[in-house]
Amino acid sequence: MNIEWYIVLSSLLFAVGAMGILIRRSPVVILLCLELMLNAGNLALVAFSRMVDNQQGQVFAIVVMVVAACEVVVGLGLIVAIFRRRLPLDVDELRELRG
Amino acid sequence: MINSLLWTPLAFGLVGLFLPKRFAGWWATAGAAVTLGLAIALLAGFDAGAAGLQDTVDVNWIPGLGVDYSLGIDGLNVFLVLLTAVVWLGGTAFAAFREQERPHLFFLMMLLGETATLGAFVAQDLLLFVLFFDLMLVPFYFLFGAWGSDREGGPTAAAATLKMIVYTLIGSLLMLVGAIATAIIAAHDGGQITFSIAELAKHPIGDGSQRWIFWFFAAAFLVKMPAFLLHGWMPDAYRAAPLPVLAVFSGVLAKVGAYGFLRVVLPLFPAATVEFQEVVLVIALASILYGSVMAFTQTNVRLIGGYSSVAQLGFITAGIFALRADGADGAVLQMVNHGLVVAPLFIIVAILAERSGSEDLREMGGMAMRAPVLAALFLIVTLATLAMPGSANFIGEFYILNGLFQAKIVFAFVAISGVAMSAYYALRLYQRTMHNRPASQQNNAVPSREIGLRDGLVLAPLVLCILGLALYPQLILKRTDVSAARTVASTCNVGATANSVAELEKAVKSGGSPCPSPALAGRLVSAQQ
Amino acid sequence: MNFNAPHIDYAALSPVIALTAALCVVLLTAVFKPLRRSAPGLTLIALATTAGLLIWNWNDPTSLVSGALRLDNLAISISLIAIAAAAFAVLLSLREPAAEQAGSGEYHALLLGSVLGMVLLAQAQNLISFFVAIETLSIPLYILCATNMVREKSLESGLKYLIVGSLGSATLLYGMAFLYGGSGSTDFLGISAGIGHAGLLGDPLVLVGIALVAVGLAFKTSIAPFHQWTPDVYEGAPTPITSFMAVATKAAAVAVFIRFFDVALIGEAGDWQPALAVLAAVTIVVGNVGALGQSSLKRLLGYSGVAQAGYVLGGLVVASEAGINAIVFYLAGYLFMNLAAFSVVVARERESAFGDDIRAVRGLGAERPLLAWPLTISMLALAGLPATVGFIGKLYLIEALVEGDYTWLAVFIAIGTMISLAYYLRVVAAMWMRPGEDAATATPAIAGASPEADPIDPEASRRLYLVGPALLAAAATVFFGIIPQPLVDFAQHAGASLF
Amino acid sequence: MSATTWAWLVLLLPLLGSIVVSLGFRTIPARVAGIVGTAAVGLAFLCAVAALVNLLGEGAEARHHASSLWDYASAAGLDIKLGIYVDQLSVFMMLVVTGVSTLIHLYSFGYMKSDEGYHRFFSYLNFFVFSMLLLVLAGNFVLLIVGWAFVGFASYALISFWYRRTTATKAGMKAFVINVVGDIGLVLAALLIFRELGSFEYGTVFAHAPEVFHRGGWTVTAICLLLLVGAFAKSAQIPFHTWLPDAMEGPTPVSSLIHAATMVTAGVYLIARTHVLFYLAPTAADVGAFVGLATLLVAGTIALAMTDLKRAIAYSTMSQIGYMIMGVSIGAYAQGLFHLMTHAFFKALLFMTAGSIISAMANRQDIDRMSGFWKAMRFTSLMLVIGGLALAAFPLTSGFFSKDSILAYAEARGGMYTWMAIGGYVGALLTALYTFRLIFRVLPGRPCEEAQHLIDTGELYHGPPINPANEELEDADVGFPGAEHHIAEQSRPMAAAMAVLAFGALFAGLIQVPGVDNVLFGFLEPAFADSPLSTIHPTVGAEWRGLAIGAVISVASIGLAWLFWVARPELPGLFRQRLRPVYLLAVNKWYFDEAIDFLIVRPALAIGRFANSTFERFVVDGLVTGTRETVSGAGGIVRVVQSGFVRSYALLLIAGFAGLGLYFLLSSS
Amino acid sequence: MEAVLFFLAAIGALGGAIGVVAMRNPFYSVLALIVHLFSLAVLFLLLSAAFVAAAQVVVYAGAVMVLYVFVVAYIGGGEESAWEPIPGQQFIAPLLGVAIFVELAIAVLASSLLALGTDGPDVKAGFGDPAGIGYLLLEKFLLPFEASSILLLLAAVGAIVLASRRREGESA
Repeated sequence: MNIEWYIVLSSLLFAVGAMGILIRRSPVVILLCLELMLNAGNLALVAFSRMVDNQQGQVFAIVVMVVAACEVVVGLGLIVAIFRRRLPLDVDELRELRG
Repeated sequence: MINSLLWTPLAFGLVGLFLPKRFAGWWATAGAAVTLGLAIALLAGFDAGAAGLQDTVDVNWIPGLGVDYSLGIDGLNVFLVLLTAVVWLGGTAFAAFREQERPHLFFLMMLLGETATLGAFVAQDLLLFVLFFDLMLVPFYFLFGAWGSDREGGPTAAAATLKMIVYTLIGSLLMLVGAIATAIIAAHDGGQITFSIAELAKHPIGDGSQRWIFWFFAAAFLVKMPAFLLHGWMPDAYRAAPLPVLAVFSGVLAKVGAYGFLRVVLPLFPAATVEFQEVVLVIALASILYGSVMAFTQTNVRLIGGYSSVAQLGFITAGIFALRADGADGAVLQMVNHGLVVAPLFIIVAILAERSGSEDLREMGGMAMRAPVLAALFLIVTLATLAMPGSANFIGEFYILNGLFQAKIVFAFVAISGVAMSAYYALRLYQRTMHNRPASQQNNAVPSREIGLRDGLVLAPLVLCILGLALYPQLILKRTDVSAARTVASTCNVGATANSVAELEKAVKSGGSPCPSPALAGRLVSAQQ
Repeated sequence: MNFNAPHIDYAALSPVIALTAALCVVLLTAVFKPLRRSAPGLTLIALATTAGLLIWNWNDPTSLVSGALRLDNLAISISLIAIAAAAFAVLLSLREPAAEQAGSGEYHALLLGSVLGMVLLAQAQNLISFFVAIETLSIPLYILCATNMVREKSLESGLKYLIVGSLGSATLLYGMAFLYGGSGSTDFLGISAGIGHAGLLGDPLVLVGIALVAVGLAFKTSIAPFHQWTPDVYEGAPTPITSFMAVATKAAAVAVFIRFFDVALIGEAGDWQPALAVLAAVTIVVGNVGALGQSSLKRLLGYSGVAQAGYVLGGLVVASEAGINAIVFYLAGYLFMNLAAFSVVVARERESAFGDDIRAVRGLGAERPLLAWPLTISMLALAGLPATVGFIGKLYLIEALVEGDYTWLAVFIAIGTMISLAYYLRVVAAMWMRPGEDAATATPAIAGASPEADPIDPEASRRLYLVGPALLAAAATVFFGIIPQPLVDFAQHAGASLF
Repeated sequence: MSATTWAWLVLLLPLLGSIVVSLGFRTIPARVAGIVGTAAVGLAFLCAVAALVNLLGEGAEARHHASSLWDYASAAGLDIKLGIYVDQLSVFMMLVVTGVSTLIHLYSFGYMKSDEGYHRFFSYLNFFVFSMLLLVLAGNFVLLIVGWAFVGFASYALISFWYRRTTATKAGMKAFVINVVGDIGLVLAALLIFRELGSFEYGTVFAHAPEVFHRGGWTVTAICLLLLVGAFAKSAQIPFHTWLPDAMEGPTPVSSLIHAATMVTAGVYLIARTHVLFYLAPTAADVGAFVGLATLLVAGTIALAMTDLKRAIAYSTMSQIGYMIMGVSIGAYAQGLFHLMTHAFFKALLFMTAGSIISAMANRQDIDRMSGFWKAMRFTSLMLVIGGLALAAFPLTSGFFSKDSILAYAEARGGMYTWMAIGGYVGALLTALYTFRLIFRVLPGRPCEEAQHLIDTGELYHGPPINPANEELEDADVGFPGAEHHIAEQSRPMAAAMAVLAFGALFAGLIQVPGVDNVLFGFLEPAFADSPLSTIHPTVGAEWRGLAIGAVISVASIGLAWLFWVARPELPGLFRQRLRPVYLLAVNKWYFDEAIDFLIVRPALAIGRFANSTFERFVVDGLVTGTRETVSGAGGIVRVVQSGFVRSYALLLIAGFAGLGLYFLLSSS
Repeated sequence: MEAVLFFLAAIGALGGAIGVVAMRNPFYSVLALIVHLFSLAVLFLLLSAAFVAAAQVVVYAGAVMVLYVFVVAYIGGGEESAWEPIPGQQFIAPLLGVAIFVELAIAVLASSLLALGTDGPDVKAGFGDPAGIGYLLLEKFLLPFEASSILLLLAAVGAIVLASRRREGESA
């Protein structure tokens, strides 16, 4: 199977994820979309590592997973904090800061 | 020597911060006086014959950037330094005689301003010049903004000042770029990068680069003067400024622009200078005419002073861009004269305003009745302002006109019409304030007192300077001649190294076309006899 | 397959190790009640040690841990800037409500974590360590921004920063993937070699990769149009954190920006230089005009930060040693100018009821000269007026730009500076040319936030840990404006390490 | 001591006087100030005499010396020294100026007694004398310009001496500005001379002019025309004359000194001084001559219609100067100067009498109100008559010889100049007519109220203090114009001064009687030897013929005047109706003021208003506000985009990436 | 065979992704993500990255997703309304999505990198197995490895700071 296919697929996923961030308003879902984008990156990394025949890409992918996990943790923490603060869980409602 | 001259004011200002409030003013005045003493000493040690820089200081300041801390005086700036010292002493003393709120800060800023201005005059390194040029703005920003007067129906002092600062910085920031560009372009074919004006003048950069860099510098200087169309900041700022400060500001700072042309533009961008001579001359003439017309339609006394300065600076610019030795001589002389005239003018305006409680011509009048001495001083100042023949101002204008006349006769004819108008607006100012009857009874109630001894002490010396120069303008011309001639001669890439008028003329004679012959005609005829 | 452990030069790695250790220690103080109060002190000590270790390594560039890091003067100088910023932040954080809520230990641990990220980032010369470092830098900041949980703005800024930030890192990551694919290597040197070797100079794959990476980095350095998080986050975050972010994040990100573009992608310079130049110009304009009508000082400084980033990017555009010198010099100067300003803002914020509104500094000149002077100096310096480090910095940048034949960008810097005067001097005017306002009129002014308003500390403007930093920074601003040579040398060593 | 040393003294003394008087305005008592002032000028006169004696001691050819104190402003090839030039011409002028000035100082000593600004008056007066002397003694054009401007200023200061009167200040301003225009003419001339000859020194210039210029060349013509501008402005010739009548706002002694005897004749001196150039520029010379003639006729007609005593005399002054200008322009240098001298005598005298009458009229100047002063003030009336006779060129008076010498020269030169001579005679007719119109309306008849009061009480009539020019009440508290000025009958100094002048007016002509003696011309002509025109000499016969014609005309027109204003007083009214347009023209001073106002003043002010209200606001400020608006507008946009929606930030971020990516894709190979 | 697998997995991944974006209810989105992750793991296997695939399943599908589910359960996954406050957002967003996809695709397809067109070289056995990765992590990438552990620690601390109940925290 050509590497191109993988890469194109990953860029498609990347685009989808980005689009999701743009149109979804629930912070949770936005986090999910971020996951999508990171995974797209992972797919590309792994595909490339296969292509150039060295495993650095895979290592990178693993590190990315860790990072993604961290972001998720922090993100969810924030969401909980916001929820506690009885603020709406809708990024569009959070616009005290502007101008 | 020159170092101490430069830093004395600031030093005094800083020390003054630690003195009790009521001494601050006197201390500052003392500082200005000491500076004046140093300046006079500098003049005493000045060798009139030489064209090169004298008692120079040259220290590597930022080797990393090729910036040096190099100072020096020659015929172009020695008297401007003196002028600065004199005018500042006057302004500071005048301010010290009056209650100032937050005196510490006020006088610190005054003296900081003096240091900055002196720095701009004596700096011989392009970047140092730019630095001081910008630095001048800071103290005046505070002085105008914090001690200035808001105008009802008009912008607040702060706003007016902001306008001024932004406006003048537009020029000087472009100038910064221009300066750096000059040095780097020069370095590209010279190796090590240097900002020393003298060095850069030795072999000017390519004509193409000169063109745009010229305008960057011109912008800075023309705004500073201010020249026609670029004077938008002037009316508001002048209305806002506290008068003692305005005296020094209008008396000295405007000259820095004109001086910049002589010190930087002519030697460094000769080709562009020659190329754009007419353009600048047109601007200068426009300033003369416009300034004069505005001056005789104003009713606010400050603005009469302000617009008359526009006209006067126009004359000076025209003199410089006649690109002749006599024009340049006249320009330098006129800078000093105008400074010596405008400063007392604004001080007098301050005194008048105190008496009539207004700065509107229509509110004034009849002052001379009870204040003959004030009237007499004011009269002398007025006559000098309108360049009455017999005053040094006349000699200045005469030299300028002569230069212009021999170089570009048509421009001379236009320029001279400004003289007639100046007669009208200057005399109008004098008459409407001093003569006729008091405008209204309410002002009659404010009796026209004679000026007190203190203000007299401030004014009289300035007026004496005017009279002294009127008797012997040669004092300045003699010392300026060679440097001016050399500067001008550099616009045809000759004589940049000449050290006497004689050498210059040799260089000029050999140096081909549109060169400013330092009035060769004169020499020829005297040869005939 | 036998395991051969990588050679580790512990001397050169010592700063990182020190920071890591300190991080754990500070974290422990959170656990043991008696040690609660000691966190700030420990943090300061840790930072000092790290700084010492860094300086100890001055002037002997070494690659670490099989090329993951490279400790050279550029890295050291940037790290030092970051550490200094952190130290200031620690001082400003004393009695900071945010710190109280988060718990002093956690708060400072996170701060140290972020610093660690920066130190790593400044040294990173491998895609993976690059990515990890930048996340180590960011994630603690996401948290710290939100730590003042009483205030809605704080949380909001945290969330915004997190979302947009992660989006940025995702983009960055994707770009890295492409570059990795193009070059087959994750080491910077390997990348530039690989690209050249595969004959992919100017290949769409690589170029789009560059675009993606550029976007990611531009986001971190808040280059327009990727700057929009900056004002919001700066305003929402606890002020000490803002001051830290404003300087340190920018510095670290710029460091890796330099390293990545001037080492890994130097071959493509011809392609990315113009693009970055345009971005710089846009940033300068956007930042400066954006700051014009702002009434919140933090927000104003945020926009000004954007503009400054634009200036700095200019130094990167020319891809020359002079450019890097200029950048390092400017960042160093920026450290002082900015911190002087922020220290005053913090002081006033705690003292007056106006928070960080510009009205909080009205009449400061008369009432609190010790605070007014630092703020004045920093404003004048940021505006690039002479006798301050700001002037020399601009001078340095412009010189580099003109030398690199980007004079038009230099003109943009000049124009931007003019615009910036309008808002910097507005602050100065407020201090010296307006009478002070009494707080009584203020409470309604920020009524919206009144329930969550931070406690007022009337003593704030006399607290040494607030006034001290302000004065110190201001003094440095003026000192290096008059005697810049030491800083110039500093910068030149940094620049020399890449070329 | 050499002539030049004396000359320097002449220059110095009035200056000293002025300084002393002005510095001591608080300490020195008024009388002393007056004495100091008068003495200074008197001594100056003696020194001038000494200089003359000195000069006469030398051969006619050697009678010119230059001397300079120091380099005034010599740089870049300009040679401007503080130097004087003494020759017959300047000595002659020196004598006239100092002489007449001494007398007028004497007169003022009495006349101004009650006036507040006594010190100020004398310091100004002395300063004027100094400036006038500087003007005539200057050794180069720059210094000439300086003197030129100084007298202009002195005249301004003295015109607006009573500066509480708006009319006075206005008049002063007018005079000053017009004089500055003249200065500009001179400056330009000087610059042009320097351009061609590279020097400002008289000696050099006049020596080299013939070599450099060829006769009738355009450059030299331009130079001379510019010089003429200066001369006209100063000597109140058309079209620069309008300031002179208004200048009568000044105290009467001022009118008699500056605006009759000395300053206004500076133009004559200038042309005489630069006769070398004028010889090389015949066209310019003719222009001068024609303008002189025109002025003399126009002013004559106006003087006929004036009802203001002083203004009438002022117009007569203009017309008399017209004679001189015409004379020196056509080459009658000595003759012109001769008339200058005699005119100084009788015109000064006339003004003095006018002053005396006016103070008797309590500052009223309207001749319609005057009559019967013969009975009231004998001495004054006598003086008036003497002055009038001399002015009307009554046979054997000074005016008789001087005026006719000019006309005779014109006739002798022939060509169109003959016509000028004829025009001159017409002018003579007018002169006699308006002179005696004044005399016949003031002296004879039943004494008017004021005169009667003087006869009855022997004291001056006191009306309410009003400004004669605009009839408005003056605040007398200020103390000037003084409560009362003196009349010759009651003040010895005034009488003395007038007597001396009267003597001059009667007999000064006798020093230059054709065929009898040749004192003056003999002295002056060597100074003009370098101009071929000075060799033209009418024959004695021709001169006497001219004198005869003059005599007839003068006597006849005096008779005519008698007929008009004594025998048949209704005639003038008749003429007024018949020749209404002519009358209107004359009484409105030929509408010169209106013309200038319309052509110059209004446009200038209009421009000023436009610049102020429109240009400044819309262009200059527009520049500023425009930029500001644009910038802050951009700021607005940025802030709107900063909407606070995190998703829109993300949007922009991705859009930014899309753009950047697109750029890179395009730039990829 | 491989192609079939690829397409099935691809469809799964893509479908999952779209599901995440499209589902109104966060809970369903999470589930969709899980689908996405599993199919991604398959793709990794196809790319002979066994260890990564394993990690994917364990770390994500295991740990992270559980976290998500908890949080969603905690805050209650309310449906989000379709109302769009930002003008033009929902039009521009898809366009941009397409745009970047096109750009990236072009970058890949137009690239002169030949290897892209291949299945990649045949890798020796053990490529991508735990041992290989492990060696890399402990040798070349020791530092990032350690750093990411610190990162995890920090994240944990952060989560505690943010989410833990606290005295002042409750003030509002």
